[in-house]
Amino acid sequence: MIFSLVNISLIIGILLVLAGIWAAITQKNIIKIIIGFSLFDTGIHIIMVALGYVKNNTAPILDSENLRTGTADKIVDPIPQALVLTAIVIGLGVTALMLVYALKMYREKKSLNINSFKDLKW
Amino acid sequence: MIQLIIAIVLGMIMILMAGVAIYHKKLKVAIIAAGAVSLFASILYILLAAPDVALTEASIGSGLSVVIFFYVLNKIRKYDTEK
Amino acid sequence: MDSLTIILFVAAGFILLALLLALYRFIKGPHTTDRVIAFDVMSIAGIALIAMISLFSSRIIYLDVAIVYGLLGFIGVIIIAKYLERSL
Amino acid sequence: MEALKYIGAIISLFGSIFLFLGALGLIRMPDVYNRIQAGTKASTLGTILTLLGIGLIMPSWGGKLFILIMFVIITNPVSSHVLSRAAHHIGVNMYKNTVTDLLEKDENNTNSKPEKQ
Repeated sequence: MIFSLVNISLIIGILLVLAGIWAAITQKNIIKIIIGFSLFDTGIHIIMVALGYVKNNTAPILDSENLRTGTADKIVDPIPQALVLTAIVIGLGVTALMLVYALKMYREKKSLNINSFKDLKW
Repeated sequence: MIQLIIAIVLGMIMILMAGVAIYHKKLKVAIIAAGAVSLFASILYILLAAPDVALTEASIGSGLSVVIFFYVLNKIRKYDTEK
Repeated sequence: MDSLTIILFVAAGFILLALLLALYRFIKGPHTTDRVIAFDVMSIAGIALIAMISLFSSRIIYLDVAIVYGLLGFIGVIIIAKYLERSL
Repeated sequence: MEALKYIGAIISLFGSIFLFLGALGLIRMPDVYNRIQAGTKASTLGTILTLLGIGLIMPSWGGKLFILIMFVIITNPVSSHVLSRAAHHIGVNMYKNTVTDLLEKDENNTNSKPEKQ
């Protein structure tokens, strides 16, 4: 079956990664480049979660309803979810650091165009 | 069955929003579109049976990230193409 | 597939159509305020869609995501309005 | 017991139709303020009806759904109010058949009146 949930999620994730790389290498504005990196992050996270999905199984969280119906062992893989949970928080830190650099560069030259930063040291 | 239809519609919306976020001229519209991509990725995580990742993505990708972007955009307001 | 499931599927289809119409207004809208309204409507429809998915898979734990979703969409709209009003 | 589930499904269907009509008004209305009106009022009613129908189908989920409904009732009018105030403040043009503008009159009165001390 080509149209399963995992395949659709993988296609969405790969298209988002390509859109992020395209934004990072073709846009001139620094804020647009940072938005491109953010899209790249989201695509990578979707791919990693989709690789751990098992068909017809539920979330790996135990509650009373789950124990009563006896479906506590039909769960998806929890390891990629834990990895992505860490990666989202670190992605926020990286985005904030890039934004602070963009602010310092704007205060130096009063411009956000990437072509106006040509010298290696200023 | 309905999960597949929801996933396909969410994927179309996310790809179009990414296009808006890359190619729109006003920076504030681009930032709102990038927040909307995270908002729909959160629904896709619920379909993929990962509610904890969906919680984190909805709170950080769509809440805190938009706040940080607008805080920086407030300091470089002269550069944003107004009106 | 009984008639109860079919009614719920039609309801989810209407919510998806609402999302697509709001997307049209987001892409076309002439002013920034139009786009913010479209974002608001999309986040409200997202709450209803998450509740529908939670009903289809019959796990109560997914409803927590809807609560956080509503809170963060609200804060996002407030921040954008404060930025447009130049009082952030 | 079975009839309650069908009533809940019908209420949920009505709620999603209200959401769809709200998004349709977002396209059909002529200016920003009318779009705020259509998009926020109808979608609030639609979300409340949808959550109420789900609560009738699954009665043991009532607590969380009640919290969610109260949350939507509180936050959604606040966001639409703040948004329309910001749109009026940055000077978005109104539709040409608009009759009255009370906020404009109010702000002019408070600005022209001299301060007390």
